[in-house]
Amino acid sequence: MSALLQYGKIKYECSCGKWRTLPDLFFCRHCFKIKCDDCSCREIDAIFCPRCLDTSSPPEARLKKHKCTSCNDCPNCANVLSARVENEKYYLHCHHCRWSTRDAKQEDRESNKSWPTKENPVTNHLNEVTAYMKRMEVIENAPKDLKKGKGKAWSAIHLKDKFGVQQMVEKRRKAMVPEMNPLKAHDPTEAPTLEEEIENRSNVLRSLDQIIMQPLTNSNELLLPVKVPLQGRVMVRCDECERTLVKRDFGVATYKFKISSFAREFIPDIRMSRPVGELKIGETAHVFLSVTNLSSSPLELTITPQSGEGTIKCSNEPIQLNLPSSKSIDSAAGGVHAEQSDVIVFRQHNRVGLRLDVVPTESDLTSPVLDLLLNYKQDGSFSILAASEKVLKPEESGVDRILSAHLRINLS
Amino acid sequence: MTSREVRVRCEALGPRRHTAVFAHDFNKFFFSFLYSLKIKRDKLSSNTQAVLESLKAARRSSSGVSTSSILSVSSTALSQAISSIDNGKSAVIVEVGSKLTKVGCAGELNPRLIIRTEYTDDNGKLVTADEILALNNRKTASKSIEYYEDLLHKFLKMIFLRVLAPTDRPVIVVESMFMSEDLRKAMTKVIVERIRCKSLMFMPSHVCATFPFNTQNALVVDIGYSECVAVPIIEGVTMLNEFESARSICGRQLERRVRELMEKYGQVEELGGERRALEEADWEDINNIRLIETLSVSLICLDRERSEKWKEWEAAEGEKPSIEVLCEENLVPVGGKSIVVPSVVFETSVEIFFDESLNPDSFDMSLPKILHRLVSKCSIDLRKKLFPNVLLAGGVSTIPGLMKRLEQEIQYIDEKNETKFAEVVKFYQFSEIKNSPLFVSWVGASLLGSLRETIERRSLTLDEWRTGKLAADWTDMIVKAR
Amino acid sequence: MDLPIVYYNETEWAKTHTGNKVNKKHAIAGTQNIVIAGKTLIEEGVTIRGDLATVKIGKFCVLKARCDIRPCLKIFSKKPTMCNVIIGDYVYIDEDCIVNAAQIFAFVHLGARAVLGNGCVIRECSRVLPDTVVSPDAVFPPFSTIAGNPARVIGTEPMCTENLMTEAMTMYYDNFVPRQGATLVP
Amino acid sequence: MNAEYLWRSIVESVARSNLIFRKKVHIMTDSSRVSIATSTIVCVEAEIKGEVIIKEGCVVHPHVVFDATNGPIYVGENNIFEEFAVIRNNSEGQPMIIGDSNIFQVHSKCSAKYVGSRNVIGVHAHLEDGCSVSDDCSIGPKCRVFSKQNLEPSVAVYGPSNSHRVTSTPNLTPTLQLEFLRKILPSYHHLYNKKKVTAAAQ
Repeated sequence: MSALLQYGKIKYECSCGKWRTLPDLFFCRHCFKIKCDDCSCREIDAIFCPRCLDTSSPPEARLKKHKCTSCNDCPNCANVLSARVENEKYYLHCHHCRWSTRDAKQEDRESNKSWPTKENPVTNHLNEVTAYMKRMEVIENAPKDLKKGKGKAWSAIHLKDKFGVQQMVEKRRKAMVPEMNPLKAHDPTEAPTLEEEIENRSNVLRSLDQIIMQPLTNSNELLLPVKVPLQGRVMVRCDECERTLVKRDFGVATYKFKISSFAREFIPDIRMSRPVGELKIGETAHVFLSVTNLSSSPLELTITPQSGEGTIKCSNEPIQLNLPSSKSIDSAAGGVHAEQSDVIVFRQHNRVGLRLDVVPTESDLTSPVLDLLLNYKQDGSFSILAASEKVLKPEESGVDRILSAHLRINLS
Repeated sequence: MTSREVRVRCEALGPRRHTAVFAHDFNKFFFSFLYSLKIKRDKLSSNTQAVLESLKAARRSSSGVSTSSILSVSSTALSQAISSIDNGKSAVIVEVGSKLTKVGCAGELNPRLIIRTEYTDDNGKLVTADEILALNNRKTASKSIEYYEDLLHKFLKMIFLRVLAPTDRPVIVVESMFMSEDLRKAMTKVIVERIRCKSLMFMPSHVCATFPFNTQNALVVDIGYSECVAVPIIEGVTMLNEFESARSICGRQLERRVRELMEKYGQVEELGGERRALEEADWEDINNIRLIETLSVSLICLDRERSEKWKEWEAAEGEKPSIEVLCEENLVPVGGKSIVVPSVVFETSVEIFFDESLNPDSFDMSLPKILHRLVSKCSIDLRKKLFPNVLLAGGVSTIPGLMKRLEQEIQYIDEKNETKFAEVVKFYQFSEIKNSPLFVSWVGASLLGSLRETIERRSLTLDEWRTGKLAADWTDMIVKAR
Repeated sequence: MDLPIVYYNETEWAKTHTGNKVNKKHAIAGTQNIVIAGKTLIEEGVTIRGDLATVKIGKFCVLKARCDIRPCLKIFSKKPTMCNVIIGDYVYIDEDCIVNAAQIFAFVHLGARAVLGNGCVIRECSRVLPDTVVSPDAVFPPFSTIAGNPARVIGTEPMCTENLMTEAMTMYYDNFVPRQGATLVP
Repeated sequence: MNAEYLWRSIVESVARSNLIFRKKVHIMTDSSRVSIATSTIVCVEAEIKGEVIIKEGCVVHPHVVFDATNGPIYVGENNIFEEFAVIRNNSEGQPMIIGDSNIFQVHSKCSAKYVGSRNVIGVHAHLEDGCSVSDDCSIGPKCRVFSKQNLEPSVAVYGPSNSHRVTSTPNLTPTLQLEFLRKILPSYHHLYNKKKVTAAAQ
């Protein structure tokens, strides 16, 4: 949706120094910092199938090998395979490339639930190798425990030895170490001849995508429907104080949020209210901005244009504003104060229109960027500290804590 | 772990009924020891309860099991139950190749997801593997390290979050042994610090390739998309100073060769049926449907006699003699016309592995020569052990006929130099899965990943990283030795 | 960028009592089966095939020029039914969009010239980029950015899409002002 | 050579069936020789210019354009033309022949020489002039069949670069959808009947 409101033009600076658009930023109410998706860690709070949107718990997902049993993708063009019925028998059919399970010589089935996929033919062998490696691990770890054990037991060894307890522990430890029947190594075999390998290979070329979707099927076997991989639903957590910033509601298909601290509701949202006219060198051009306060507390803010390197020089001096919160019902002074009338274009309930004069120099024409610094104070309702903490550490979250946001507007 | 401590742990496990079942018999005691190690001490949550039932069901089914075999967990139901308990938080195995990336869960026998090493960033631009892994060679990496770290971060986050919850799982990255130090440090920083995984461990891909075959000595030849690295592994030890690598034997060069042959012999068949050479517009269509990549995946490798015939065919000027062809001409319909792929492309593209003259701009020798030089560098007693145990890994080595041709070429060089290394040339392969070289080193890492204690001991956690320690690496041995 | 003020002349537009503004040069058929929740803008050349099945459109939707809402054909056990189309609130459909979908949930933004296949479902807060072709019976989870032919999920939408869409759509509707007597409401 | 022979035999067979059809439906023909079968439903907003013959059981949604000024268009039975479909005959005098039980989806443009039967022409699909589509084909959305290109039976054209694929599953014939449309459409649209035909002739 940021496309329609063209949020791409205005970038805010996150606490980790990266420049992101406002909708992509979060605000941690505990450490009072702006967080972007790079400096917040993400976790999966639910595993669901993107097609039939049914959730599965982690162990159940692992048993299903993280693939949904009822939704299939077309092996040919990785598109939706929809089920079709013919005399009470189901077969899968792809609308896009009209591949169907009949091409894969699969006869129609009654239940549309679990279509066959190619099993790993070397499962038993690899399971034996796993078991063998586990036994090797137990052997390898045994002496280490012993060494660790002796260190502790040494101090009490004289007492224990008196009653021959140590030999009994040694005997038990020996029983624990399984005897070793080494697994026969998988012996190397003759190289297969070329004819063997390419007999009855279909002359329709198989692309790399089709191969990696089902690596187990060989080139002379037919492609089978591919099961849709499950997806994880993401929960965002601030990396400093490990508090959740954004958590979606129960149920996978909801778009509501149980916990949501978007930066939009804590930082004044600045947008250009009218497109900037054509920039000519030396002439002052007018930039019309609209500042909206979407937070739940009235803000006193000062906007000071910065003229650092590579940014357009703005001739306005810092602008003082105080914006009522969007929720407060008393309609603030509708009129425009006389003394700032040249800067303030319009004033709505929680929105103010500003006009900044900008004088582009030669170097700015290629990438005209206006740099603004925003310092604002809130009425203490931002922080979620317990009331007692607020009293103990006023400077932590109190009224006089000055928040600042640094932003760049691309005027091209 | 004195027995007193174990008894305490059993009582803490759950209601009295459980301890009564477990305590009275020694091997059951050992079994509960293994089981209690994995379950944390806190309350038995609902899904572990379900897992406990499945474990008991599995054990009941194998109740007539003798002491020793209880450890050689052969029945898959039991191993499934075991693996589903102890890998409540199983490791994530990632192998970031220069073309494909394999991701999956430890203990599983094939990767859960094989995707291309590229992604589209938020303004729709396709970020390819060269940019993601640009830190591999600092000379070509023009931008700052942070920029490449961001790309790597986005790519790894996209992989992890699509499949598994990485934050409380150990991560094993299968690396090629010659990954540059910067890329390794960047990857460690991204995985441990930015994605916050529990721990990180690097595994060399060549040793991993030997695990599924459970062999001690093998000549591992990893032919990837960007380079080919051959390393002998004797008695489980990687013989580092006898390694050989070649940049001209890889997927990228194969695609260059396919493109050359298509420019030379490729044709376009118009609707009317007449054929003309390829023009600019056709090349644009070819790039759209990635035809060159599809062709380079469906090549075949001929044996010596046929390749000689093809050489004469190409050398013959003017009218070409007819030649017996294994895979015929292929018509790829695209955009109204169809592109004719002659059989010379399918059959002779792989010759660049065996004939240096075809790669003008590289000094590397051909594949069989490299292997032969590698074996002759080895010490005398090991030479006999190498050629009977060749192991091909990497996506490019799935070309049909490559092993047979390699065997013939090696034996040809053997006679020429009168050395007797290669009387017997055999290959480690899973003949049922033709594509197994594509993910054989991933499977090895996954088998290793299912061993809980070894991973914990060897991997690097966040606080160790904070103290400046780097992930364990084979270069440490050399540094220590000096 | 705030949305510009768009003037329209009253003669070409019809205003219904629930605040919908419908351009007279539309090609809407079967108006009895079309239910619009109110404050929706339907520009000229829009086709809504209410004659085949009922079409429910939420409030504060915007259907730009020449887009086409058609019910989709579903064949359940031998009996074909034209199942009705349900479009949620605050949905923005750009020009030349062909919507054969079964259901488009709230806060969705369909790019220009996008073709939605027969019976596909787009969940909330998703965005379909211009020139995408969504294949039939496709289902896309919430917050997904959909692009390409055949359509794939290539990214995620910002998490606060719901607030953005409500704000944008209300602003779009408020700035859609008849020509004479245009009061200055930026 | 046999393509030419095949084409001529098709034209003769269609001409013969048109003659029989015209005798049966003589009341509907008029000077512009637009003749529509009685059971065909054509909405009034459809624009039909030039010599067009539509046989039994077809359904033509509103705003469909039949432009037969350059050459005649002969349409078979049980076809569905969804709205904004454009059927234009660009060849000089050559007849355009459309078989039966085809579906021309929304905004599909067809100026092919010959369209067989049981085809599905996708949304925004474009059949360039002079191409011929045989039976059981399906042209994907936004796909193109190039001029003078002949498609073998049961070919699917899909994807952004019109890749071809021979399929084994036939298209579903739209018989059920046709009955539904024939029942529904008359109650919502004025039908294109004789009065409109004569009006169009002036």
